[in-house]
Amino acid sequence: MNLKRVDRGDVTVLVLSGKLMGGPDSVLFQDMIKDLLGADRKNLVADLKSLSWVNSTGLGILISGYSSVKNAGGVLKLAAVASRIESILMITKLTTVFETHKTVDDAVESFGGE
Amino acid sequence: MNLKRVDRGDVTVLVLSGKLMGGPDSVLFQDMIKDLLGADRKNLVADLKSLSWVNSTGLGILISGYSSVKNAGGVLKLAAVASRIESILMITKLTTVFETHKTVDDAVESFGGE
Amino acid sequence: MPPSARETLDLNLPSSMDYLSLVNGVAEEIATRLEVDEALKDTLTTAVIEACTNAIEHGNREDPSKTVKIRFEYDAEAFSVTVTDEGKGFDLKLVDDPVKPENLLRERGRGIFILRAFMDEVNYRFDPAGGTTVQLVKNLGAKAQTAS
Amino acid sequence: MPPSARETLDLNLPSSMDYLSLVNGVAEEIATRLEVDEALKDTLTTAVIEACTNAIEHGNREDPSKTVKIRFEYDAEAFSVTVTDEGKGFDLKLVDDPVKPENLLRERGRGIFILRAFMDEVNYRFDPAGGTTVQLVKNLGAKAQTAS
Ligand SMILES: Nc1ncnc2c1ncn2[C@@H]1O[C@H](COP(=O)(O)OP(=O)(O)O)[C@@H](O)[C@H]1O
Ligand SMILES: Nc1ncnc2c1ncn2[C@@H]1O[C@H](COP(=O)(O)OP(=O)(O)O)[C@@H](O)[C@H]1O
Repeated sequence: MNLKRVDRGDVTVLVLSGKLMGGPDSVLFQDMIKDLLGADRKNLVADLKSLSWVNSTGLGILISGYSSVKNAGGVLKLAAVASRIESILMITKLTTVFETHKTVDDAVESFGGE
Repeated sequence: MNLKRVDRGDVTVLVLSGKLMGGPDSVLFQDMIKDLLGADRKNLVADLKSLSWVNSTGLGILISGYSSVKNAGGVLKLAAVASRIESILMITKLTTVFETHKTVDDAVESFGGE
Repeated sequence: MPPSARETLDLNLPSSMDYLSLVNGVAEEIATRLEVDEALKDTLTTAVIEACTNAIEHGNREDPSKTVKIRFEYDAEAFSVTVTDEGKGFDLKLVDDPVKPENLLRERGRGIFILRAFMDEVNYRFDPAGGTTVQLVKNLGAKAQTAS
Repeated sequence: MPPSARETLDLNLPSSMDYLSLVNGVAEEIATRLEVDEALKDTLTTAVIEACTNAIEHGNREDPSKTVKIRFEYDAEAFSVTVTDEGKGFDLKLVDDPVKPENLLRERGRGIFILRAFMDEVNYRFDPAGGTTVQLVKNLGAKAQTAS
């Protein structure tokens, strides 16, 4: 997985690309979340448009991020989920955990504007 | 391999992409050459810019095309050969068979203008 | 064109997560050969990866000197993959249901659930002499369905 | 990171040219794991493909019920691949030199030449009971060189 950070006002968009499947991906994602929470940035959107694939370990990484952010009083939302990943989120009922938006713009706006 | 044809004046550029490695590729390429020679188009350039890989069977396909065109009184030149393919052409001394140009434009112009 | 006769492909590899991307590539190539649609291709490769992740992580404890054996068998009618590790196995009855509300926020525990949701058959065999084998089957014929 | 201990990966597949792209993918993944540069990666994958092409085409005559066995063994020092078919073998002395001027326009006959140009060792073993094995070795250590 590749991870890029884009700040939009007080919302931070995390752009994930490639394959999310555990191992080094986990450290990368957790470190990023820790940095953001340390800088008091708690409105986060994971942009999954370019994420081609995720396995159950990858789902765990997203959940771990979700929980850290929630514990810090923030929220991690998902945006632009591809259909292959959507089907895994549905089957595992994680669609009931994550607030999900069609586009990154929608997700950013859902925090109340940039 | 994918094969696309672009006519430029009385020169035809054959754009090869993907991997050239025998089997169906051979029929595809030979059919294209046959069609072109049938339409009396004998000034040909194989554009290898997007060809990622070739094996010895793929080299055979290029040579078969070269020979057919030569027998019909024309010539098949190569253009924009990537370095990984260049090294195979060098080692097999096929650089002494094929006239090779850095760019497609150079190769087209070498026939005496469009 | 999909193979007319049933074909077998074996892949034996060291037990490191680093090999998951290679396994994914092999599964994708086979799915391409079977000419399944993109959704079914995703289903098959995801299931293969989940089974291999468990064999590498739980079965062989990421010891690269231990081997994970993967056997693919397929034709136009059905896709089967058998993954064997050298581990001690586990008790299927102790595997929790990850979609129970109290389990939803757990980071792990969704692999076998995904296998069962995505594939038509999920059979475990625990060799008393050591080693766990899971066989996954997906029907590709008229009744074949994708996960979603 | 390249593996610290020598690793072995086996791939056994049906004898169809359709599998060359899968073999190419596996060879590329291993080359990536070995962290070789792009030129050396091309060298290794091309050699693997040439050896497999011969095993599928000449050894097993594209009979998909016959198996080609590929064993990769590698560490940071050396890459070795052994390709075994079920064929009758051939006489190496009868293989022509493809770069002789009179052979330059032949469509075939460059595979073994490319293997020898690209790899440090090319060893054939003809099993009297049937079956041809070619082992290719490339040194990756300090003295390692790419083809060009
Ligand atoms: N091949 C295996 N060998 C040993 N234990 C296994 C194996 N596969 C699964 N398990 C056990 O079953 C549990 C559930 O597996 P799974 O649903 O894939 O979730 P996860 O791998 O995320 O824990 C694992 O935590 C492990 O204890
Ligand atoms: N595995 C093999 N089994 C039987 N014959 C082989 C094998 N590999 C090579 N040969 C023989 O050696 C010849 C030269 O092989 P090669 O240099 O790869 O060129 P090509 O395969 O294009 O003919 C082949 O034509 C074939 O007769």
